[in-house]
Amino acid sequence: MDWQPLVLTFKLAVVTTAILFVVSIPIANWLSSTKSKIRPVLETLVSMPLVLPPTVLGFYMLVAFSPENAFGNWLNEYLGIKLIFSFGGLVVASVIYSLPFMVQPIQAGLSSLPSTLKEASYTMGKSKMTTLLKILLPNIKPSLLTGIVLSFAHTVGEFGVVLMIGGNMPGKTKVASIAIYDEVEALNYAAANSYSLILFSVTFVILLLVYLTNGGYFKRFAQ
Amino acid sequence: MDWQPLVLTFKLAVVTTAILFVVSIPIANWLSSTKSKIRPVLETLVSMPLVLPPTVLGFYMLVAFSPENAFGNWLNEYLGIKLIFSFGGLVVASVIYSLPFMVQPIQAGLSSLPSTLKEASYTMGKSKMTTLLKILLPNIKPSLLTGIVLSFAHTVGEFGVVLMIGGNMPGKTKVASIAIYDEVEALNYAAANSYSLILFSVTFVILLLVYLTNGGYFKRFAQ
Amino acid sequence: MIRLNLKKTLQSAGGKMVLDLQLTIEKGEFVTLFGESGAGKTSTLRMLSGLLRPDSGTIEVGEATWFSSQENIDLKPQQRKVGYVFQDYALFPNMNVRQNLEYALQKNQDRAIIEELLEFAELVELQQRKPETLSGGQKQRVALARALVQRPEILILDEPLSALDLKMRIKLQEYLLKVHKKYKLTTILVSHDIAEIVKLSDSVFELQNGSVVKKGTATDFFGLNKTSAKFRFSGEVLKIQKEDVLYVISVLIGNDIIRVVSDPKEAELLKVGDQVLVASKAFNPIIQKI
Amino acid sequence: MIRLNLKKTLQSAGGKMVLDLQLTIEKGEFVTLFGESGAGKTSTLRMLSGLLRPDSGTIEVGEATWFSSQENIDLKPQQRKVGYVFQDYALFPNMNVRQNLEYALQKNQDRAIIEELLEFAELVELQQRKPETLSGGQKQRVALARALVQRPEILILDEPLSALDLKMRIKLQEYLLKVHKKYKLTTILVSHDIAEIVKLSDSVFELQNGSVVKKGTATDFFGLNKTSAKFRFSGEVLKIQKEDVLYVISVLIGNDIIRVVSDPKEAELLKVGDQVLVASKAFNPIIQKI
Amino acid sequence: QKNHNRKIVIATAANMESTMVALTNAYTLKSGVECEIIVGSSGKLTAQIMEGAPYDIFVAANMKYPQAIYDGGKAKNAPKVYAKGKLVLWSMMENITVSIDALSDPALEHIALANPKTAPYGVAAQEVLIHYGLNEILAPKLVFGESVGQTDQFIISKAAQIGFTALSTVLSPELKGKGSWIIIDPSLYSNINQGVVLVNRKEETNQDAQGYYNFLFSVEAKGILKEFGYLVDE
Ligand SMILES: Nc1ncnc2c1ncn2[C@@H]1O[C@H](COP(=O)(O)OP(=O)(O)OP(=O)(O)O)[C@@H](O)[C@H]1O
Ligand SMILES: Nc1ncnc2c1ncn2[C@@H]1O[C@H](COP(=O)(O)OP(=O)(O)OP(=O)(O)O)[C@@H](O)[C@H]1O
Ligand SMILES: [Mg+2]
Ligand SMILES: [Mg+2]
Repeated sequence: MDWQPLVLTFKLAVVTTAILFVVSIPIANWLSSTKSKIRPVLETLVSMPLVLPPTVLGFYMLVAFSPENAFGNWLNEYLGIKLIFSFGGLVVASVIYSLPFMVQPIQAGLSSLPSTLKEASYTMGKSKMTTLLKILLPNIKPSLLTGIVLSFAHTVGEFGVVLMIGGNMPGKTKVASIAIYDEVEALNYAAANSYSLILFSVTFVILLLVYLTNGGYFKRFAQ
Repeated sequence: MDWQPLVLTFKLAVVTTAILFVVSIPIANWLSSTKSKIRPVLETLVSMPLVLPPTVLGFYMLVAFSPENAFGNWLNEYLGIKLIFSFGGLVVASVIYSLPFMVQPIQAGLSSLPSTLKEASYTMGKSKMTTLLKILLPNIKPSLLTGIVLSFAHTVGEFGVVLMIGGNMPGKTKVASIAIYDEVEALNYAAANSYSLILFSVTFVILLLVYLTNGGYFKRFAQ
Repeated sequence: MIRLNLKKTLQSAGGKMVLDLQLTIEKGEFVTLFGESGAGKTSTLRMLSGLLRPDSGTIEVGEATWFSSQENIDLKPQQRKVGYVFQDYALFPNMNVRQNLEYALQKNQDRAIIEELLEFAELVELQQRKPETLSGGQKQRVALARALVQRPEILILDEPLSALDLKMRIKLQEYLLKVHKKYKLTTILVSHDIAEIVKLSDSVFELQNGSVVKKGTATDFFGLNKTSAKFRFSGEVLKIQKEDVLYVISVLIGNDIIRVVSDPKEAELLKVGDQVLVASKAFNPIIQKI
Repeated sequence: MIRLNLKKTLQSAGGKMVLDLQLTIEKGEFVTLFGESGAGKTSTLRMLSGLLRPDSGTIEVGEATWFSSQENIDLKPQQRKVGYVFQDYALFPNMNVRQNLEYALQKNQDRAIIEELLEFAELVELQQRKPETLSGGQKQRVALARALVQRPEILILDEPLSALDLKMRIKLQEYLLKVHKKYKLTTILVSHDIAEIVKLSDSVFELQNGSVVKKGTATDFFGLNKTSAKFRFSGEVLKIQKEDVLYVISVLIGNDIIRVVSDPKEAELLKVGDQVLVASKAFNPIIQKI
Repeated sequence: QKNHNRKIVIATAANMESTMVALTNAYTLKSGVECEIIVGSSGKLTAQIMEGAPYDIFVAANMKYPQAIYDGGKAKNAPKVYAKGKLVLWSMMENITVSIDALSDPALEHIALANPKTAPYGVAAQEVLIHYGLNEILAPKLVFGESVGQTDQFIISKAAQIGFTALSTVLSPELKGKGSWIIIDPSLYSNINQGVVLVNRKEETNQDAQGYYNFLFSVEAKGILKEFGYLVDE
């Protein structure tokens, strides 16, 4: 059993979820509070990464990020960022692909808060930022949790985009989902089963801990 | 251009989303109101279909539903249901795979409603069912929308599970995502691009209409 | 006849508070729960209507047992025929005013009640509005009207009138009395307003720290039947003015302000905001309708 | 000095309502907005605090312009230094009572105010509790205390005391007066309670249908300075009893009940619940602190 | 027409698709039997056949998968080689002269090949690298496609500057004349044998499947296979 893909998977899932969390909050906040007419268009766009088959999306990304291309070249030359066949690329691709899983629940959560909470905070001289961080977000915990769980689980299981942009390089971009896929493809069902089982169990435990923490089980225990 | 896969895709997405909607509401409702200790376990389980690579999940489903197997055989013999290499199988697989996208947002939405709404309805002699349908669900529209959009888009783009369990049979189980994948694999990029563009555009328009309707744009227009 | 015998441990101000309650309410009575904030009034009402499970005890209404920890009986709120006006209104945001009322209709109930209630609560013009666009007082009227739709056997009012202006308040008090008399429904009110209580209720229970500490008919409770030799009013000092050697003290009694002449010694003891008693030995009042 | 000159079209009971308002409030004054439900009181306060954008007009506070549709000025709520007690409390559900107060602290502000306010509002024992576990009255006390934390220049109170019991109400009124005097903050109150208004406010504005229809100092407004030859009280008839040839009518005045003897002719005109005037020609009251 | 209902279902590997279209067209013309092509990765098709997929014949891109089907009792016959693949080294970059030596150019960032675990072309490519002693040295630059098709995508997008793929790819109508390629000496890698089996279906046997099976070994089919870049026994 090769442990590297599993380690890589959880590293990818954690990094992706963290970045998504940070990126999605301002987007969701803007979407939930704007009265702009282009809002429905942007709301729709956020969901669009889901619509293409992952491998195909990955292929388009591969073309876009390839250093042979204006954009990829610019990234490479001026920012020194290489997005293909690298862990960084996996992260970027996963972030783009899982964006709707984080943005949408957060947006729905924010929309359902009573507006007086926000207003009360403003009249206390608190900035929009402070209000968001200290008042709004802490009061939509179920939605944040949904976003985190969906993004995390989805990144763990994703392999189409990741395979395309990552190139299945052992220790670098070969995540567990690819490894399992390979084993199934190679008809090594026993190996696939053990990988699956481990991936499944570890993720199960992680998510269970998240839910237990959220449900206050540990706090109750500590008292 | 072969239109059949596109038609099949939207048929699958609509049927899957509709079934998911009906199935997820009681699950989400139970999860959001129960005080049972196994709640976090079930919450976690709901997200688990995401964790395995779609093809692998598809493989396990294939094995489970196969008439070569006890369960698949029972389905086939006693209920006359064939779940592999059939449209029905695609629907079942898509429903299982996209379950978290529907359940989680609805659950988060229900959790954030003030409990007096429910209580007020109960004291009016209304059953839990009536209360759910007439009071709770209409007041979590943003969350329902999130669930619908995520499930729909995800089903449109999904191909791993579908390919495995459906077997890519033209007019029956060959959906657009598979067709695009095939074209890319066969290096027919032009064909893949046109498929993608159509899939993308149609889905964009559908989702945009959903958002516009939700935002009340049409109502405002009608007045 | 409603008989409550309830025990429930609540998280209260000073740690745990045990609500331990014996209450008997006659059928058709109009009863008020009175008491400090946090005394357990709302919790009592929630237990009666099945929204909060008591730790132990019984709830009997007429011949029926609604709750009994010993016999393992616990009727659902739906089975309890209780109309409840919540402190936070609990209007359904997805329905307009009329729909909020219509939702409360029972099967085969005559829809005429809707029009009647819309009229009474002056909601006819507001009937198409969604709750979020209503002012605080308007919301409360909707909540009240909605609770009356199902003509419940028991009507529970958790401070229903507190946010209303005087005119509307008096109008709704009248209506409550009328409804109460017409349908003979047992009504349980939470209120802090003594005038309101005396006007509306037959008997009053005072709760303190989860227990009934005082009860009586409304007239007894506030001393209505005590015939007193002198007339006395309690009021608040609004203003103390020095005029020559005397002081003129303005006292608010109810909605009226009277001025009392007082000597400096007396006046020194007083400050604005004090609760005072104004009494008189000779008072020959004339009564006149306004 | 606060000068409001505002126009705003609102969705009101009878279709559209135009709020058209001219108001001048002196610095440090305690002002009450008075008026029927839906008159536009809350909307006015929301515009003053920057939460609702007027269609046109100006808001000037001291030397500063907070809003001017002509000059395109529109200060954010954060820049307006207004303490606001909301009708629905707007407590932060994620924070306990103490944290709700602490959140309102300004940069470098002395934290002593927290203890002081917790004491005053009798929240010390409740400080670790989350809002959802508080009773209605407790929530309102927290909201009030929280609005005072930042020692705002302008304090806005949208019916802050309506859900409190009498004891707590009087205590908080005292505190409001004290705070108002100590920090000289301009306070704007919405209230339906005349005793409260007269006790607390310097001047009163009555709103009707979005316009100021009457204004004056609190004493003028409710006729406090009118010296009347007779004493009169208005009250409500609670009970009419026949005794021999006479009738004894119980009238509730403020919190007191007095009994007036009346002849059958007079009594016939009255029914329970009527508003009546009780007057007397000779009344030599003694005043006494309770 | 009388042959209206005659139809067979052919499962084939993704990279065989364009070749298979040409083959079936020829067969349909000849026999009037309609052919439906199901493409997929070999592993997936194998799993599906094992679970009773309604395919009549499995034209694989290697021997392992048809063998597994035969071992699993789902094939009527032992797999038979109908063609052999040829490995090429291919690049879309203009500034690269394609050769084995070019692989050691430090300017090259990535070299694409199919995953040896799942694709015989990957095994072949690896054997070639080992033969030249490059496998270890170049290891950090190697990127693996899940299939030949995906390996092609790495090369076409120029994400990988050079890579090993099938001759059939560079000869395909879509890519003819694009980039530059060299054929790798077939003696440097073990045969890329492509096998075919008739699927043992529960339902009544489709006589036409046998017909197509036989057709695959006909002169006409061999001609088509050759044209598409496969080696055939003559
Ligand atoms: N959900 C709850 N969980 C725990 N404690 C609660 C809960 N709801 C109320 N309490 C506590 O129970 C006690 C009684 O509350 P209750 O709401 O019955 O008071 P009340 O008499 O209605 O007061 P008010 O006049 O302020 O509404 C209070 O100390 C309150 O904090
Ligand atoms: N968000 C809103 N959109 C449209 N109309 C509104 C909105 N909020 C309030 N209104 C309307 O504006 C009018 C004035 O409401 P406002 O809340 O200012 O009244 P109020 O004087 O505070 O009444 P109350 O004493 O009942 O709180 C009402 O008719 C109300 O229905
Ligand atoms: Mg209460
Ligand atoms: Mg208001």
